[in-house]
Amino acid sequence: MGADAVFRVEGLRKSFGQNEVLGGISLELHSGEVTVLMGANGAGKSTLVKIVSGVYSHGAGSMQLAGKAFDPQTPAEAIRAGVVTVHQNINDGVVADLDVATNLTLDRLSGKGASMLFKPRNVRREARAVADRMGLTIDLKARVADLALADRQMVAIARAMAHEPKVLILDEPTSSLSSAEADRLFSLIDRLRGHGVAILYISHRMSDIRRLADRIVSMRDGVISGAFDKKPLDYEGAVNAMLGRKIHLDRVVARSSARAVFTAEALRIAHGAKPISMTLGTGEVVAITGLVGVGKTALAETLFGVRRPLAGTMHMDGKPYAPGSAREAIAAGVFLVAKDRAASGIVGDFNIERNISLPFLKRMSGFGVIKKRAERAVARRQIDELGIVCRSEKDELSALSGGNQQKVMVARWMSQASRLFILDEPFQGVDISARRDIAAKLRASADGRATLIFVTEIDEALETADRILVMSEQTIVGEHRNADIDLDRLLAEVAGGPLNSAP
Amino acid sequence: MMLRDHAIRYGFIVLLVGLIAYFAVAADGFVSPQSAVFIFQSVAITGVLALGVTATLVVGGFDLSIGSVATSAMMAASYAMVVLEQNAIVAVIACLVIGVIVGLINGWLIVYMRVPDLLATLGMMFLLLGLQRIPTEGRSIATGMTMPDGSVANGKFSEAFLALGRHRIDFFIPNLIPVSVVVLVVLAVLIWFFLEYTRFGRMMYAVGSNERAAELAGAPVKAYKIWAYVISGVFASIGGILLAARLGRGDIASGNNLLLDAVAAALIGYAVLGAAKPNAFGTAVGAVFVGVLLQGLTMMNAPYYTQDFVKGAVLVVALVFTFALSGRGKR
Amino acid sequence: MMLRDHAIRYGFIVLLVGLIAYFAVAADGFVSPQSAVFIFQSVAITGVLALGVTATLVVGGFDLSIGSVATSAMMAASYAMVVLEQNAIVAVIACLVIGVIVGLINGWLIVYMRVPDLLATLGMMFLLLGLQRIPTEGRSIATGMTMPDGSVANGKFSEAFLALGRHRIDFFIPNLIPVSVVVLVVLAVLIWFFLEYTRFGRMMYAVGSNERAAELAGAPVKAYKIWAYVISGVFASIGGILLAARLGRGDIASGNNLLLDAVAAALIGYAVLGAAKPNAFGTAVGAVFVGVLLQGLTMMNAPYYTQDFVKGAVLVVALVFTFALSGRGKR
Amino acid sequence: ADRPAPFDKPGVKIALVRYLSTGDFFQAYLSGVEAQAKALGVDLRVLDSRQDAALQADMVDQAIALGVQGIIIQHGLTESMKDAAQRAVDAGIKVVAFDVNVENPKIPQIEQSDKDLAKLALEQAVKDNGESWKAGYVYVAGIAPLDRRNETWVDVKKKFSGISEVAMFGTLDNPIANSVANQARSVLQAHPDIKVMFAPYDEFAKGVKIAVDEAGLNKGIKIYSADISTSDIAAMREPDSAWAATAATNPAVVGQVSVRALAQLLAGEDPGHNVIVPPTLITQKELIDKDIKNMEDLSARLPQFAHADVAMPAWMPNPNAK
Ligand SMILES: Nc1ncnc2c1ncn2[C@@H]1O[C@H](COP(=O)(O)OP(=O)(O)OP(=O)(O)O)[C@@H](O)[C@H]1O
Ligand SMILES: Nc1ncnc2c1ncn2[C@@H]1O[C@H](COP(=O)(O)OP(=O)(O)OP(=O)(O)O)[C@@H](O)[C@H]1O
Ligand SMILES: [Mg+2]
Ligand SMILES: [Mg+2]
Repeated sequence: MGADAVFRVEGLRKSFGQNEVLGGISLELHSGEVTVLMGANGAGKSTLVKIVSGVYSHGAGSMQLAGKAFDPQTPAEAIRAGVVTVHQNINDGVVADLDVATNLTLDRLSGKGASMLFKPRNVRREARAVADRMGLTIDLKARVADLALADRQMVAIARAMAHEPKVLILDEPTSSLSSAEADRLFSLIDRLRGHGVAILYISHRMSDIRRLADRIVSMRDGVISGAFDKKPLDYEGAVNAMLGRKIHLDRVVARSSARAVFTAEALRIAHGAKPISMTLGTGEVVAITGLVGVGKTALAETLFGVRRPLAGTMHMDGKPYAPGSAREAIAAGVFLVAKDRAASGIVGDFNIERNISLPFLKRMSGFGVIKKRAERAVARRQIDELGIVCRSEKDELSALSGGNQQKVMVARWMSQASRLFILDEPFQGVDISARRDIAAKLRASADGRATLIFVTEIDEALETADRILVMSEQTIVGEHRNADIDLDRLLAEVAGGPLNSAP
Repeated sequence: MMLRDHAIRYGFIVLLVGLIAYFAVAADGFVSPQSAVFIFQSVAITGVLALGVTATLVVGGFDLSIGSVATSAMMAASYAMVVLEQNAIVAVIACLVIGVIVGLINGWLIVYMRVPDLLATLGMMFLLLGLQRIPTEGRSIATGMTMPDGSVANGKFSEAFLALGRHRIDFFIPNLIPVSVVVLVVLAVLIWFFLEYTRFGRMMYAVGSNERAAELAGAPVKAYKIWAYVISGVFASIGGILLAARLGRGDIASGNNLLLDAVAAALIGYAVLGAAKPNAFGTAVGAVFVGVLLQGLTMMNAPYYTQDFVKGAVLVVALVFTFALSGRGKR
Repeated sequence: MMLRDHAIRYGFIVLLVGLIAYFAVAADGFVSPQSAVFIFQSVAITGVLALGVTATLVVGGFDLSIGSVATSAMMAASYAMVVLEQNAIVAVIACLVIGVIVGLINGWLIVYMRVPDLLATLGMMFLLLGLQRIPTEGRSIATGMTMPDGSVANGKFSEAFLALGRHRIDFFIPNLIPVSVVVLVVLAVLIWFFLEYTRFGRMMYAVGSNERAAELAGAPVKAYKIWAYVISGVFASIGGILLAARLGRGDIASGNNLLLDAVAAALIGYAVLGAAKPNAFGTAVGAVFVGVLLQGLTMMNAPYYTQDFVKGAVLVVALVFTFALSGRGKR
Repeated sequence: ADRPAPFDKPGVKIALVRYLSTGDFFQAYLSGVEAQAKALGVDLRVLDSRQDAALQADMVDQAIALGVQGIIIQHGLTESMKDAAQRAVDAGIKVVAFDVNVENPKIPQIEQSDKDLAKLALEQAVKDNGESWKAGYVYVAGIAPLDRRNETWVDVKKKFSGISEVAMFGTLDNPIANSVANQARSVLQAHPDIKVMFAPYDEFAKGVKIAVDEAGLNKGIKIYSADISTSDIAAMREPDSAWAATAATNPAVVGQVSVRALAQLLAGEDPGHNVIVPPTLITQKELIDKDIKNMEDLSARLPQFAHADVAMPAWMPNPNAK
């Protein structure tokens, strides 16, 4: 552990308009060390990262890199100086219309000293080298737009890693990765740490933090609220410092449901996949877990009507249910909080209030005219309920932190009663306490509807659900009541084992 | 900070007021009810077109065909009355039908055939430009004209139709407000109300900002987009009706200038009240702004080319002002 | 699937070849080296403009000012030679400087002032339309013209300058290929190579697809965008030089259709080889396509308005074909 | 019929190379060309550059390549057409030019004398209104025929010091009449004392008339213009119309004369270097008195308008003859 700080931030401040987001941050990064930065949603982590990486300008304060003043005006300057960042928003990391090879070498193409000519073969060779280091097996000629979210994230990470940076900053890199992919990332981080890179790692996942952290710095409301580097690291202390209070853990008391709301019979969502049958009852929260790419989103979208099943039938309250569009699903009382909020959820030009009311305008208007007062009341109630950090319901979504944007998405669909409430990765980028809050809200309001959440993290399922279904290879392979679970069996099912061993 | 916000919100309006004040002093006769009415009248046609194109801008599209839809409607109205000897109602309906059909085709091309908007509407523009001239083989349509087959067309523009362009309504002063201005104002209020206060308008904005999100929120995105082009087509055809009623004949014209002026008005609208997005109120103000500018300059005997120049310069300055200050999209 | 892929990739080319074959049979004298050269020559100027606007389309922008940049360059070249009595080199440099300056201003407005591209370039268009007429108060520029102050301009278009528009190079057949066609071909190859095979070109595509990602990956996004507008401005001014050289005077009425025709060519380019994005090769093919169509129709004695109609119809059909089949942007 | 060679046999091929085509004047011109060509039994090719001067020059070369015997150049720019016309002459092709000076002694110039047009209209204006009035003038510089008509206006202003031009305006923005109407309204607002509007192009005049009507000034203002069409006649005949007179040549006649002059050249005759089609003054009174409602009536009741005895040798078929 070198005590020499490669990178130092002193008294950094930043305001958006009247709103001070960073109130004098001081922070050191040491080479060969992973510093984990923890903070609740909206604490200012990403803002700090954006200042360091040259995206935002800052107010008071200074930065130093290897003893020299460092004040990048553009991302290019920061990268050239050796400060490389993977930002929180995945879509800011890749160019969807270009192929994987170009994306992997994007920074080289724009860097100084690169060959003027663009030779597809050379680029592909370079890209191959970059991909191999990360163990990526994506087709280099594929268009990034055609890739799954996780693969896009891996492309962005691989490119950053290939830089041999002095300082590497990762802002919630695992929020859409599977555990296998995350493991690959971790071993790479280990390697870079071994090479003396200073790493700043931001995450809300305790498992990541436990695996990687050499130091933890906690942030709250734009100031540093604690630093922990004594081994063993005081994880609980760090969490308390970031939240400013202790969080109490309520064990989930698994309920069971008497009355079925939704049933699926012999549903097939992919060619060659085994059919899915399930029943969801009122008042229960069911989690479906499984690795990335096993078909969770496909199933969610099938239930929500944006995808057609290949075979099988569904029923809502005993009546046949075969939605042809999201519109029909919503009309039937089926709501979906979609994955990838930037692409599928948020209306960027709308403020919080309008984002929340979007699907329910019909109910909030008379003769087609929107009742603005009702709209505002609903938004205010939801902001309150979910503890969305914002100035008012008129804030634009782009001015919210990632986690708060996610809360707005959940708030939208919780603002009206549903029969079947589906949430696809609802905890993406949400901090621990907010996650607990959302889970608690889901459970508390679960009466009168069936709730179905799709999560890759098993922890999230355990914290939220009454019942856990395991998915593998586009079908459901296991079912557990969330009370004295056989975790080994569950993990084996997730890994795809039982499908082969048990008939 | 407050000051800047005010500058963004009201800068353009202040500019407009300043302009009016300047012309009031510099140009004789600029300030009078007649003059004000006339400014509205001079922008009635482009204004109506601009309001229509605003609807397509709202859903994130664009409609290059409005100019030729307007001239096609003008030709159709003239043809209906002069050659087919129909009455005003038939002529008006024919125009509106053309607007609807063109809008549906544009929408269909863009939504179902996935042709990019600029492309689809550019193709439509050329198509209509040719089509509107085929029935008369490139002749303007007027009573007594000789048709390609040598016969003489004896129909006439009906008085009722001409009244759309010429009749004036009493308003404090007798014979003050022309019907076309009433049409403009009514359509502006309608589309403004529609976009700002109804759920359909709101959804259209959502579609324009994030189509997929709107779809997953249950919006029939395709239908909204097609609607937007139908609105644009119908408004353009209403513009064509007003044009025909004002000119009293079917004039061979490309309509390119109508297109550009309408687009200018709609785009200036972005700057009004710091909206930085398409909006009906802004579009209406933008149209009036251009009208004031041209009226004032003409009254001061400025030749046409300086008018283009001033129009461009004011447009650029006003917009730099709005967009640079508002700082949308950056830090 | 294979068949469909081929249809998308080669459909447009097949259409072009089919068109040529049809005209070869239907129109006398369509197939000859002269006729081919003529087609290229007829699209040389719009083609050059279209290649320029392709660069702005690549970075996700648009340039409505190209037509007026071209006519401004034409007026500037004429003014330099006829009024200021300068030589060809000065005239050419003056044009290029105008192109660069306009491109820089457009880029600056869009990048630093954050004015939306359509708006900024529309403003610039009006501005230039006025500006280019101010020095001569709207008169066309020709040797012996009377200036506003009553003096007579006695300069002449230099022979060297006129040669740019009129000289023909021997190529198997003597006096076959006009310089303007050579300019078109050279510029097409240059910009094609630049966009496809240099890292700058690739980065421009990246900027156009996802500006933010490109910026975060360290690309000087602002510089690339400004570059694109400069390229567009310079190409437009080269178009203006060719126009001046062919006309031999600064004619205020010429160049009205340059913008729309150039945009049409660039947009048709989307459909070539199933690219579904702006690309230089497609733009060049698009320009030639329009040239073939108009030449063929002219040779078949089709009146001017049917040419617009056919141009629009073919454009729409070709694009429906490409976009509907390719299913880009659809899940 | 006894026509000289080459018209004794069918198969003569001529081309019309156009610069301008959109609008009634050009449509009527074309119909005149077609009618005379048909009467002569020649094969006519129409090449239309749609206001692209560079393309028009190329089209001359194209016509040469097509092997035509004669070419009519209709409008265009001197600078771009001069060389092309010379190339055609060099290729042994007979050429006439309408309304564009190609500076070539071998090429007869067909003209509708713009100066005379303006003169006729302005003389009538002086006759109606005396030698002293305030005028509004519609003009866009840089358009050749308008520039020529402008020269006459400048002369007239010099000659009659009582005529003062208080406003000059004009635009070619499409639709022209609509845009000019907007301008004219502003001008009338600023200068309500205008007595005469000189709008030497009928599109301008139509715009001015709309504005005058909208301002309710139609009894106090008189409009003088050039050119005529069926809709112009209707506008002039309206009750209390401000449009007092226009001077015009019949575009169809000009088209016929163009073909006839070319035919003369082909037959080895000399139509003369300047073939001028004389304009006719058409007043509102005349239209009403003679009950002229459209262009046919005009031709029928004003014979000098229907047919010009220009380039009319004995053997030449008259397309107007029934
Ligand atoms: N562009 C902006 N304009 C105004 N306010 C902003 C802007 N970006 C961020 N903020 C505000 O700054 C605060 C910090 O946001 P930041 O994105 O840094 O949070 P974070 O710690 O990264 O949270 P998360 O864990 O949810 O990603 C938030 O309150 C947010 O509303
Ligand atoms: N548009 C598409 N084209 C091709 N394959 C796709 C497409 N969408 C999904 N897939 C594939 O279908 C499978 C199921 O994808 P899905 O997104 O449903 O997985 P998931 O379990 O929800 O994963 P995640 O955890 O990333 O949400 C994956 O193998 C994915 O790669
Ligand atoms: Mg963040
Ligand atoms: Mg999923």
